[in-house]
Amino acid sequence: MFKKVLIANRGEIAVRIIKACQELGIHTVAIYSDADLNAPHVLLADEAVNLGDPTPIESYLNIPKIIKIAQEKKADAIHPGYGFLAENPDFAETCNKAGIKFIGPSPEVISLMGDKIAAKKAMEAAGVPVIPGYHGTDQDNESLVKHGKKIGFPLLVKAAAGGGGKGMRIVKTESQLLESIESAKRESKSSFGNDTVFLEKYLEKPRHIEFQILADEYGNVIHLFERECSIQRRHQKIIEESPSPVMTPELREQMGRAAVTAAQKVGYTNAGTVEFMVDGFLNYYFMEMNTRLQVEHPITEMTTGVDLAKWQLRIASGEQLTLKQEDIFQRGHAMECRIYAEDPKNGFLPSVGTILKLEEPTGPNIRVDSGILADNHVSPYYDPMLSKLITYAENRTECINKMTWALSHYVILGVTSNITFLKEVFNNHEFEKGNTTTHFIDNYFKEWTITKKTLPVDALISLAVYDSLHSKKEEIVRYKEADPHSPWKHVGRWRVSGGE
Amino acid sequence: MFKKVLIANRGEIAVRIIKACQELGIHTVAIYSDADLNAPHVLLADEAVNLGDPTPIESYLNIPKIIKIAQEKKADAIHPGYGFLAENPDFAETCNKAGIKFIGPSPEVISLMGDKIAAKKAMEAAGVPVIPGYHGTDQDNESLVKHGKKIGFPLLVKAAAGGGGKGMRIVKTESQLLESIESAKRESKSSFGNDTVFLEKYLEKPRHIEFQILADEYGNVIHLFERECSIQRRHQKIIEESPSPVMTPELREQMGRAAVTAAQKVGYTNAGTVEFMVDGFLNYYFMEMNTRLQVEHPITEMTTGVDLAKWQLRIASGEQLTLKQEDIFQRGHAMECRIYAEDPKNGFLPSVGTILKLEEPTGPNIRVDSGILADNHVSPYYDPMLSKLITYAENRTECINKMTWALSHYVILGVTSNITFLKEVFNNHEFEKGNTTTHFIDNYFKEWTITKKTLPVDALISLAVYDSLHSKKEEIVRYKEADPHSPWKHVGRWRVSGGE
Amino acid sequence: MFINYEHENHVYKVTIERRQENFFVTYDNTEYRVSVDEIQQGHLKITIGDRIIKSIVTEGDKEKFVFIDGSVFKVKPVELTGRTKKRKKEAGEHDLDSPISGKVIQVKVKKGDKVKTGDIILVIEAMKMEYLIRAPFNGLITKVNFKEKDQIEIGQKTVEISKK
Amino acid sequence: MFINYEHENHVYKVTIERRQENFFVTYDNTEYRVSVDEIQQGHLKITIGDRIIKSIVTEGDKEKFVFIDGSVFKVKPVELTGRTKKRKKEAGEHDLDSPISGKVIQVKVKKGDKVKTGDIILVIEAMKMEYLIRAPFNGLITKVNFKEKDQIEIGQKTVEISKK
Repeated sequence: MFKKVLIANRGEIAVRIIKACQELGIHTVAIYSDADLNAPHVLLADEAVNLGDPTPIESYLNIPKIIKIAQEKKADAIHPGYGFLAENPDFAETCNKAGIKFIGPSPEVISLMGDKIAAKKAMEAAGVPVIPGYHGTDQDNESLVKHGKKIGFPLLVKAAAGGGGKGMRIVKTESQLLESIESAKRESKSSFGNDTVFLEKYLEKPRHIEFQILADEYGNVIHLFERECSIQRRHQKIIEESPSPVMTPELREQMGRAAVTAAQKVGYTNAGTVEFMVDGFLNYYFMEMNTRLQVEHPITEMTTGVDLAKWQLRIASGEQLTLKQEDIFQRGHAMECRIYAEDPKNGFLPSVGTILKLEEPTGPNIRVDSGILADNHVSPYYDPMLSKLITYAENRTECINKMTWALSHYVILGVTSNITFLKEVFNNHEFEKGNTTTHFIDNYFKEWTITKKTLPVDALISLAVYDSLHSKKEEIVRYKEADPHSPWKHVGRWRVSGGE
Repeated sequence: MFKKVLIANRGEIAVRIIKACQELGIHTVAIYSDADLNAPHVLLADEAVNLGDPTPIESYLNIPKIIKIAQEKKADAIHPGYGFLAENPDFAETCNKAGIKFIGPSPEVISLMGDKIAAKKAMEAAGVPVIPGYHGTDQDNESLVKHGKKIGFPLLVKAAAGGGGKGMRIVKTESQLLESIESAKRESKSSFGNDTVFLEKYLEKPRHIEFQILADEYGNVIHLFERECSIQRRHQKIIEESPSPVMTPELREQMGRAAVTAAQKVGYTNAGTVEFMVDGFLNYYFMEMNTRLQVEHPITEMTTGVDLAKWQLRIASGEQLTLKQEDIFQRGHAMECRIYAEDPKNGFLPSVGTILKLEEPTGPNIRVDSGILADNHVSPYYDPMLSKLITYAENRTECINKMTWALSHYVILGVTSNITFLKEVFNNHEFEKGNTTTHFIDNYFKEWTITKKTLPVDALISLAVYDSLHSKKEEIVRYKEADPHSPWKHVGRWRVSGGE
Repeated sequence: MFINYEHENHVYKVTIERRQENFFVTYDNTEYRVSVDEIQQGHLKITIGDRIIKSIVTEGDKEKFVFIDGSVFKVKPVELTGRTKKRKKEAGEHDLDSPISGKVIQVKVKKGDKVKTGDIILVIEAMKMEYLIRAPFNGLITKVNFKEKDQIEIGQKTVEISKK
Repeated sequence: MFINYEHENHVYKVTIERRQENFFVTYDNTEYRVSVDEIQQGHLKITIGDRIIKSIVTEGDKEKFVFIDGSVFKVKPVELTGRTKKRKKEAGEHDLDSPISGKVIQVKVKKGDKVKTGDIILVIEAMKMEYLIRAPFNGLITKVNFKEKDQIEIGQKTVEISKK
């Protein structure tokens, strides 16, 4: 096993990996930008090295800086987490050349799967069904528009190098096509340094269902069943669950085998995810393969009892996969919510600010993978995900009940979060019935706004009591001396009225 | 399902039950004594009623008071938790007469199992092996001494109505016998209002292994496998695990069947535990049946995925047990530590004080069932258990690693706890090998004291920095004005030196 | 003590008075007699007869936050006389304000350009996402406040447009 | 600033000085130059070169607590001149002090009784457990400080015994 691992990431995933390492007796090195001075991964790691400038390209995306730190700190491996450099083949290559083990698949596999067009071709060749679309090299706008018209509308424009909804546009009519292609290219260029896009058919009643796989370096590959991740806003997942409410034992068997085949065909190693779209008729199509640990990996951990992060470390250090396919089984039901600093009332715009109060829900089978601490500042530099809330129960209904309870007991003050929104999703009748297509949010929450408009009287009483307790003594005295019926007073450091 | 449940308990178990109720949509009523004004169960429940006087007999043991509150609040059921009134047949009876469902078995079963002598006789009749001993009615000291001599030494003196080590004495030589009988009787009288004791053979290399059962009101009984609870101090469990490191599939099958038979024979309903002693040759003997949810129930929940507290509520409300024996299986390994306010260096004496800082470990498969909040006062009125720390992992080694990590990240300042002691137990080579008899603590930790005697320099730096940051300005000024080489100064509100 | 709280454009007028052990809170002609325990900073346990309110209150630079019954409410300070100070903005003009703090990555217009409703004016990147500022009405660009690579803060006006 | 900390009967002498952004801590003839970030009240992040100390410090009525590297240290205030004030106790005499706060439930001796080493003198109940006070040496009871049902605090002497 490794002696020392550098975690080239931040937020909840860095914390998750540090904990896995520490339990295995591995020394950890965190890296952090100036925006993350007191972030939890910095405080938890055994060592932490400052990267300076918070701009991603100067910090968590800066390959030479990170390699240099790893060498100075004598780390024998680097865990990239997800996002940032996790699916960058150059980074994996540079690690390997520097004699540092990259915890993930080979640069060649990352490269193949990172090119969505090549990936689909490889899968088609392996007999895995793919969605009709254009994945060609004619990348001038005119050709793309032509191909798009041929596929028909609605269609998707997607960054070849993309992921997590970045560089992705849904085009409903011909008139939006050119503008969408341009914008997707621009976003892809700035996020991934590559502006190749592809086009594909948009499916009816589609669900996003993915299979987790683990592959060691000796050819052993297993899958750990499915996750359904259809509940998305802005093409980014916000709620995931396992098992999928639409899955049948036969389909599970089939898709699981397809996922293992896909991994074997490309010589996959370490943890990975094969993403499929499943339509209303339970046809499934290969979408892409994510060559890293997913955000939503905890729900698989809850239902299978397997620790995926630890297996990543074991496999990368050369251990054999001792888990056999027949030993893996799903039990109960797990769900995950992504807690974002964003305003669902306002187009899910990211919000920034300081976490003034933080209280995480606790209880049996409630897991919070958190990337924030009280008094942390949520900066605009990075992804606005604050934490993940995961619940497990004996069945889907109980799991929803537990999630609703947990969301109601999750206190984040100071930054607008999507917690209230998430609660309403879990309260939605169609969600309860498992009618969770990727259009769910658009269908039921398009014009969503917080329903409870008036301030409850208990909130008013609380505010008044708080202000009364925390007003400075002098101010209260000054107030008392004045006319008790005049509102021209100061309360605390707030001006309650003007005029004096 | 019930509409409203009163929880006749405090601490972590009251919190656990309130959460289970709330997830099921049941309204909760907490009760609390004056010593528990801001305890977590009070803050979490939907309603909370004050009991006044913190003396147990005036508060959590006061049957008329509790019944009156339940009636006034229109609770349809009472959950007794464990301890206090949980195994008091009069309480169960009084509930039933008042038309309030007691969440547990019938008063008759509680009564039978509460009388350890009658319980053993019933089990013997049912063909379940029991330990040789004296369970008779000759309760004068002289007869007991005579019976004790017949059984031989070492032997145990146990309160018939006892539990949790109360009213229990181990007697190694004849000369201690009388004194032990007297003291056990006295303790039993004061704790349970009954001074009947019994005597039994003390086994070699004994392990305490118990089976969890669930029984509905329609005759369906299942077991949820074993827990080993051999690690005890003062005859109270401090570490429990599941599965037992000594268990074989055959023995598990046999003992599980014996547990189910035992429950069926006595017409048991709701959750219960059949406790066995297993000796070095894997002979097992029925010890007693606990007619309530156990402290250590979470490790069964972790390994079986079943929520025992919720099933208690479902069964009591008349639902059928839909879980079948063949659907229940163990997966992975779970352990529990009881975090006590006590001083292991000093004979595990309970400690009191105010929780000044509290930080609970978090991470995948780490569960903390806590009965305290920061700023709570730990009073001498009740059991000194503060919380339970539970971990789950794929196997026993990983589970120990996780527990060690979690204990190292559990911050409780202000009250002496057993955390450091527990860490050393997990670090013990015999424990790692699974050589966990009930003599473990006596064998390896008899004269235990904290090994690290000197204050590390990092602690000194931290203290100095803290004092420098938090000393009042005037004091620093006063200090600066004086001779910087004189130690006759005040720092904060501490006198750092005398003499002025 | 008189206090005014503004929430979602509505002002709530409350008075609170402390007499011995209790607080008396008056709102909407109702007086509530409450006893209070501040368990930790901002964590309140407020007892009204048999009922217990559990809430968490904290204050930021510009607002106060209350967590109660699983919901968060953000309350703003009230400036009774300051109300009319802000110039009432033209309809749609708000759409020219940046919805987020981030970096300007593209400016599509210059002073003197004519724009039509829906034209893209400026592209802002924040947290690896793009936000487009579009013309809310037909008009003439009279001022461009940012250039490419500038940092822009939430609420800052990107350009000014005179309606034609 | 000079500070003395007592831990497990050992006194540690430390000085700390603040110069601009840094603190300089001296202990055992070594000076540590550290920079400090108090993340929350008592939660310290102390940087010494490349090394980071993470600790939590808090103070009770009579002692301070440090949590560091998974261990808790309890440190007492030092009274340099007060040291010899306490009369040095007889060997074993400490065993006559109550080890716990609780209730006296039985007093087995009265003034004038002779006791032998190991004799039970008094029974204290706390948290539903019993604690026995036994005679630490042979002697004569000269004073009994408690009667049954009395409340007793940790450290209070139960009886006095003169050695014969």
